[in-house]
Amino acid sequence: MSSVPVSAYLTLALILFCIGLYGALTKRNTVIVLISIELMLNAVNINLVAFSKFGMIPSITGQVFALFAIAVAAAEAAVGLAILIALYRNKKTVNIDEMNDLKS
Amino acid sequence: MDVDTLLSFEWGAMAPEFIILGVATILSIVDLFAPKHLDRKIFGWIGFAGILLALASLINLVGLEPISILYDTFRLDGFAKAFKILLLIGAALVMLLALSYKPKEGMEEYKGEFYYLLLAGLLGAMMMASSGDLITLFVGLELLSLSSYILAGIRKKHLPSNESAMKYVVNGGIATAFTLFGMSYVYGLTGTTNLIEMTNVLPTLANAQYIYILGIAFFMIFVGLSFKLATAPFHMWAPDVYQGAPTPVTAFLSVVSKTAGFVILIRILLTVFGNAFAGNSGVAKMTNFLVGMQDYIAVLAAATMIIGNVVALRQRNIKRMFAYSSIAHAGYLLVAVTAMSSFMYDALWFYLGAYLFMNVGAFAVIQLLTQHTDNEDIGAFAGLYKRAPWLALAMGVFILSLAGIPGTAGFIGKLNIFIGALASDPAHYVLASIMIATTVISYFYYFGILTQMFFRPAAAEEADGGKIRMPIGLGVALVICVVATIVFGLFPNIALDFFHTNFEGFSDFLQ
Amino acid sequence: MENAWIIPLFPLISFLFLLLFGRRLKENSGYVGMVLTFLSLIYSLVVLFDRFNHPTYKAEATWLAIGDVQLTAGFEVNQLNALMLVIVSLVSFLVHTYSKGYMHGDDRFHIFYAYLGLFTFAMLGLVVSPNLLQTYIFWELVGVGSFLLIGFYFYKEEAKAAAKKAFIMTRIGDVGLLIGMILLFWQVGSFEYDAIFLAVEEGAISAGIITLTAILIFIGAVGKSGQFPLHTWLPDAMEGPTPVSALIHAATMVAAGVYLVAALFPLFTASETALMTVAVVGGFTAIFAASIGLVQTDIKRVLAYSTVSQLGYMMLALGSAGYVAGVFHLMTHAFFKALLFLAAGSVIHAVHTQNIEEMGGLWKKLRLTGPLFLIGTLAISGVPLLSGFFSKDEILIAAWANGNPVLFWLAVIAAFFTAFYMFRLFFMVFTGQARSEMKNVHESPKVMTVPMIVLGVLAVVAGYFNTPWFGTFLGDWLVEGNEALGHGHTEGPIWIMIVATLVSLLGIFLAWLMYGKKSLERDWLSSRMPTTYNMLYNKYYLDEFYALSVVKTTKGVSVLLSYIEAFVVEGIVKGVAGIVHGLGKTGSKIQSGQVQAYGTVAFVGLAVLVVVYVLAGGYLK
Amino acid sequence: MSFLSILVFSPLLGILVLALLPKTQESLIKLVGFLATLPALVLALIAFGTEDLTKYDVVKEWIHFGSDASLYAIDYELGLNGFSLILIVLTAIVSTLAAIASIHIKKEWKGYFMLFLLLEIGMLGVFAAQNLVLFFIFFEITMIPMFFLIGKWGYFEKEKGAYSYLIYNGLGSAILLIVIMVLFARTGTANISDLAQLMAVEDANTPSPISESLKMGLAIALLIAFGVKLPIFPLHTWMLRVHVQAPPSVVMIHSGILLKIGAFGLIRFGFGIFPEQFKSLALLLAILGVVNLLYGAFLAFIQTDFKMVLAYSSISHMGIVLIGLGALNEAGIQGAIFQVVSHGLISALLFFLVGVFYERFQTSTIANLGGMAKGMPLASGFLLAGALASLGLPGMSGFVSEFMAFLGLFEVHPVVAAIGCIGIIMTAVYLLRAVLGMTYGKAGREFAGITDIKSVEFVPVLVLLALIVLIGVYPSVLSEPLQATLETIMLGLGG
Repeated sequence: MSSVPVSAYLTLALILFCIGLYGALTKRNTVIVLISIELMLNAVNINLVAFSKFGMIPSITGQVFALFAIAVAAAEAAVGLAILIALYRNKKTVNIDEMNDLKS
Repeated sequence: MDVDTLLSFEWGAMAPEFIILGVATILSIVDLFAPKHLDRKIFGWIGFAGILLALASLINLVGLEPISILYDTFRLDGFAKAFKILLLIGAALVMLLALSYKPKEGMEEYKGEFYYLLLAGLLGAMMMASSGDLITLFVGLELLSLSSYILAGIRKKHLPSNESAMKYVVNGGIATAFTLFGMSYVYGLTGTTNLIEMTNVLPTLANAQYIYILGIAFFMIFVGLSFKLATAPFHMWAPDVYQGAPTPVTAFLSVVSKTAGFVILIRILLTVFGNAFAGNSGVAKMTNFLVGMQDYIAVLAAATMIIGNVVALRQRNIKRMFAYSSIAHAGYLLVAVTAMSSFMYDALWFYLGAYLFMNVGAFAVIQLLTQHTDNEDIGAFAGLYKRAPWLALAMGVFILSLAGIPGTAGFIGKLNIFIGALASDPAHYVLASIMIATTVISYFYYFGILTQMFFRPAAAEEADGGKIRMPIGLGVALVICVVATIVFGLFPNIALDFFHTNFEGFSDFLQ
Repeated sequence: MENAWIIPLFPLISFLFLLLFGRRLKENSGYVGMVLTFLSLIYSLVVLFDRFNHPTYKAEATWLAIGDVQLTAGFEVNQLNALMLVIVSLVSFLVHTYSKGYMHGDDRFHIFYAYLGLFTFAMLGLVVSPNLLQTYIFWELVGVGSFLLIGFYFYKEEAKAAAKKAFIMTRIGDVGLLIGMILLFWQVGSFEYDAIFLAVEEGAISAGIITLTAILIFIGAVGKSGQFPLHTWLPDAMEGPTPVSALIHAATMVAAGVYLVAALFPLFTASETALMTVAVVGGFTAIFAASIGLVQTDIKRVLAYSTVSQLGYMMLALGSAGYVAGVFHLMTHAFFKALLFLAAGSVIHAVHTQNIEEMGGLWKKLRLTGPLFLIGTLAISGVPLLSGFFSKDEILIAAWANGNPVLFWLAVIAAFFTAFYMFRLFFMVFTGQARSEMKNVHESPKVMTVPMIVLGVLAVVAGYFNTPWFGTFLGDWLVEGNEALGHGHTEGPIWIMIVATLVSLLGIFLAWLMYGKKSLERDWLSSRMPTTYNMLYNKYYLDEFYALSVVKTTKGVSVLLSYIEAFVVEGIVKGVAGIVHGLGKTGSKIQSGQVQAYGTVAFVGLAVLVVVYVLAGGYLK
Repeated sequence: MSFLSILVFSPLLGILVLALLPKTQESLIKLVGFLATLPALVLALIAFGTEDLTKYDVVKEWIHFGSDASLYAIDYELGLNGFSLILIVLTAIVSTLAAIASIHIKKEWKGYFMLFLLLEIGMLGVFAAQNLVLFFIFFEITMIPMFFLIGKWGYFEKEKGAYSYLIYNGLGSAILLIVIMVLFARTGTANISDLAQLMAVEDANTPSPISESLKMGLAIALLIAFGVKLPIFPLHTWMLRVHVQAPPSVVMIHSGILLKIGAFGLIRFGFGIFPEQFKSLALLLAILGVVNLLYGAFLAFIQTDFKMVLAYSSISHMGIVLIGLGALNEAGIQGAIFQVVSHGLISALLFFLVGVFYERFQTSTIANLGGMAKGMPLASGFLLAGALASLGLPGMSGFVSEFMAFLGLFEVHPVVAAIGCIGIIMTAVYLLRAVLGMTYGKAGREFAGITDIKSVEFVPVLVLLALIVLIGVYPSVLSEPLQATLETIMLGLGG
């Protein structure tokens, strides 16, 4: 198990993060954007867990941190969706690129 | 952990947080069960009282030695106290604004949430101020963020409000992800999330690669946090959100949230990165990691100041304009951060304080003028001097202070930053010059408002509907802000001495 | 002599007093002015006689301290000053009196007298100044007095133009004087005349500097004394009331230039070149102005050009080291030229025109003015036994003695011209048949004629103070105790006197043929050489030339600069502002409202930072 | 409350009283506004009469940054020397007269006079301040009221004028602020005399001493900063707009006093703190001076609006200040100082008269005012007198300063000076053109119902004329109190 070097996990996390970022910045549908953000946060969690197991100085706090991160991410998703619904009520769309009334 | 260890902690150190938490909880529960027809305004007053109470208890704590409880996750050192005072005052003033905020539609039924979400956000900010651990920092940050997301969108029927909230959430999420990702690397390098422990581990980082990773982590965290500060490159959400959000929320974002951002920034910079070395060989081994980063921060600061002030020139919407202005001010503050001179702390603290008063004051006036008619065009100020001389004078004071004219707190704050930037070695002549130059540019739009208020005749509908009646809460806030702006402008040492005597320049920052 | 300083004060008082209360006094202001100038006349005479048997007196006090240098102000009474005092105060007094009649009925009567007071004050102050600085100060004040009086009829466009012209032309000269005296100051360390002369004697100043400063100062004199090429203002100055012309533009102020050169004579004698310049300019001006005077038809302009040419004479004299000659002629000229102007004034007063073509046959009508005018004419033409004869003679001798035949013959020709055009004037005005419309012409009142009589007497006798026959008393006295000024009287060959006499008589005869007896056609010469005639008539087109060259260039430069102002200076500013606003525009363009764009920007920012960091850190190496 | 503080802040009393008065009481407000300027005048004159000025010095703890109370302290310190005292007296006099001139103000007298008095406080403070930061604070305090006075009570393009005033001066003071801050931050003190000593000492043991090159940079920055105020070509365009757009009473103050702050700063700080550097800049100063002199003169020559003529003539006359400074000798510097005072009086006089004419004819265009001497002989006479004073007629203050400035420059750079002398001629040319154009010649209009200068309007004219002549005839009245200051300056310049 420990044969898998930490760098592998990190790379995975990085890739995941980038995918998330890409999604967040390109998808038109706001729901997908929110999901992409979740992806980014989860990439972080992989990092944390990986570090807490295979890091130079392994410690449990990493996993604790991960737990907090998950919780917060959930909350954030919830809030995000709630707001999206409110917006949908008024604007009848979930396309993020149509939310451009506010600009100079 | 068992009960007596739990009891062994000096919970008194958390008194202010507990008060806020308590009030918030109570309000939320009462809001649930209280009859619909009950005017939720009373909640606001309760919340206000709670904040004052928290402030009192905090003042009461000021004298104490630094306390650290919950296994160093919660610290009450000079730094925490000093900035919590600002946060509380800011929140109190914002609460006063919120109390007298009456937009045309889409607000009334959520008044209750409004108030305790405000408190929740404040709580998060306070946690950030005195957390000694990345986790608590992060949690505090998120608490603040989440509640401000909702606050921004609290006018459910008001499309701009929704949109601004949405934008805020999306950007905020990305920012959070950046920050967190950076933090995860830091954790990976140090194997701990506790800031104090990190300070012991980081200096031992030998491997150059690790230091590079640390650098990358630094940038991710910095960019992530620059979302909260509304500084380049993560500033662009600010104008839209500020414009769409209800005015009190805008004030909250530009004052409390920004302050919190700087608090966490300083915490992390000085505890985590301030103790690493720029390299593992030769000179780099001697030089502090942050010294290596100064140039990058300087560039960001310069960019922020220029963007903020230059783009503000073209704004007609008053709230947008103030969004850019607050971006610019964040830039000024970054100058102090860049310099990292012995003046950094008091410069930051004083300037944030001054900015708090003048900006909340300005937003108070804006709210008063714009809430009836949702007309937020700068023209709304036309002929204000004729319609309400005192209001115009008050706004004049705030504007002058924001522009950094002598006799106001804003000037002293800028002075303090300059001294820091120029006294440090190497002195940042260029940065200081950019700061002053952009200040002059800012005259254009600041004095544009003055021109509207004092030179231009009032537009027809304002002219006849001229009488502006001043709600009590707002009036109080205005008076406080005006007085503070002028007093701290003429006798800044009232504040500065208080700072130096009570917080010893944060000498206790690291133990 | 110790309190000679009050002499200038009387007119000053008159000036201030009339300025404040003149309105109430109306025409009585005349008496104020007369009385006060009379006082200074009396006192000047006292001083003069005092000076005969006392040495030069000088008193000074600190005026302004610059570091350890003390600039002083005070007064000095030497021969020249004493003499000038008398001349000035005398003529001034007479003019004051004369004007009582001449200006009668003018509603700004008191202003006129106030200005006269100011001028007299300045002129008297000028002649008692012991140092260059003070001289310069009064020099300018004199200019202002003249400026105000020329522009007295301010509502006349010509008067306005003339006043402006006078002021600016003289100022050009004054700047020369200013530079000259400042340069001298840094050489000598003082403005005091004696200090300067001392330094010159000791050879403390390099020859080059002496020449330079001397010439610069002379430029000042050129401006004031209407020497070529700065003379054009003087004829125009005739727009002023005639008494003013008599006082300022004949007797006193225009002589100030001559006075200045005389006062600084030791400086000039120290430099051959400087003296030569003076002589040449003087000589040329003499002939130049005389030639113009030949064809002018405005009585006052003729006199004006004759003044210019006479001043040229004086300069020539001084330039030829004829100190006495110059000063002497200055005195005599003061008298007869003042006389001529007052007489002319009396004529104009009677016939209300200045054009001599419209006059004629006034001899019988103006029983008093006619003879007086004749005396003046004879005097200026250098007819023997009148003052002009002696002084002009002195000048010719000096010019000859100085060994410069060209200048000498120029002077002689000028003398011929003078005689001719003066008598041309006389015959056209007084002889011939009277114009029809001049029936009710009658002599001027006593208050005007009496001064003329006085001057007439002086114009005759003034010459006898310094003659080869009855002793050169004046000359000896002037130069006594200061050999730098040359001798009181230089013996010249007798033929010069004869030539001079013949020439002037010839001129008179010719004038008589053409205008008196009319046996010779008026245009017998002018018709033969029309171009020359036109050239003379238009004063060599000098005014037009200036208008084309100097004025045009000035305007051109100004316009050019205004373009620079508009396009370069303002342009840069606009450019900067444009850049700033442009930045703002792009900034707000990027602010597209697309939330994802914002995130992208942030990400790009991050990426750039990291890349730069990595590269800068040489991590990839 | 010490003497100087009272002197500086005495107008505050007026502001408070005005704040209580009702808006509508026009005449009363005007009276109060006028009276409020008197205390400062009286006190200034008292100070002028005293021998030992050091007794007026005030030092009070005020602000200090950082934890160390001794370092980075900005004290509230006022003081006087011969030069600043003269300017304070000038300020007091001109302010009082401008207050009288304000009778021509048409609207909102209350706000006007409050700002006016605030402006006076700023000006008095600028000259009395003993440390740079304090100086800067007062300097900015003058800026804000001016912005409003121009922008609210000015003429057609008032807001444009107000803005260009604001931005140019903002830039100027920004540069000034950088200089001040560098000095303050590197040396830890802002006190002028301390700084002068620190700069003089070779190895000043300051927190972080200032390198020679930096000193030079600061000196140049200072030149630019005050060059905007003076103004020096090509930084002058703002000042034209102000002269044209602002109400005459304000321009009296502006061109009478505010422009002089530039000269004051150059002499006090430039020569005071960076003598060596300014020594090497001397020739540049002289040349700039000549450029100003000629540039202003030539442009004034083709202006059609009398205000513009005066504006350019101000530029031209400020050139003489620079010429004097460029000379670097007693004569020159004294000349410069004299010019500062003399131009203050003369331009105040001329702009007051402009106000008088504008009041009656609603125009200041030369062509429209032709032949005015017929209708308003007295006013025209005064105008002529003012013009003569301005073109440096001996016996009036203009001559003394001009003369000394050139006297000074001729010692060191005779050629430059000689070129400058063209300016003397041009001055006469454009002033006579303008003034004669307005007063002499055929009357272009009817003067029915036009009253000549009258009653209270006489006061400023006569006072100013009297002062102009006094200085012209007896210059020692200024040079006596100046000697001490001059000596210190010359000492700094090394002889």
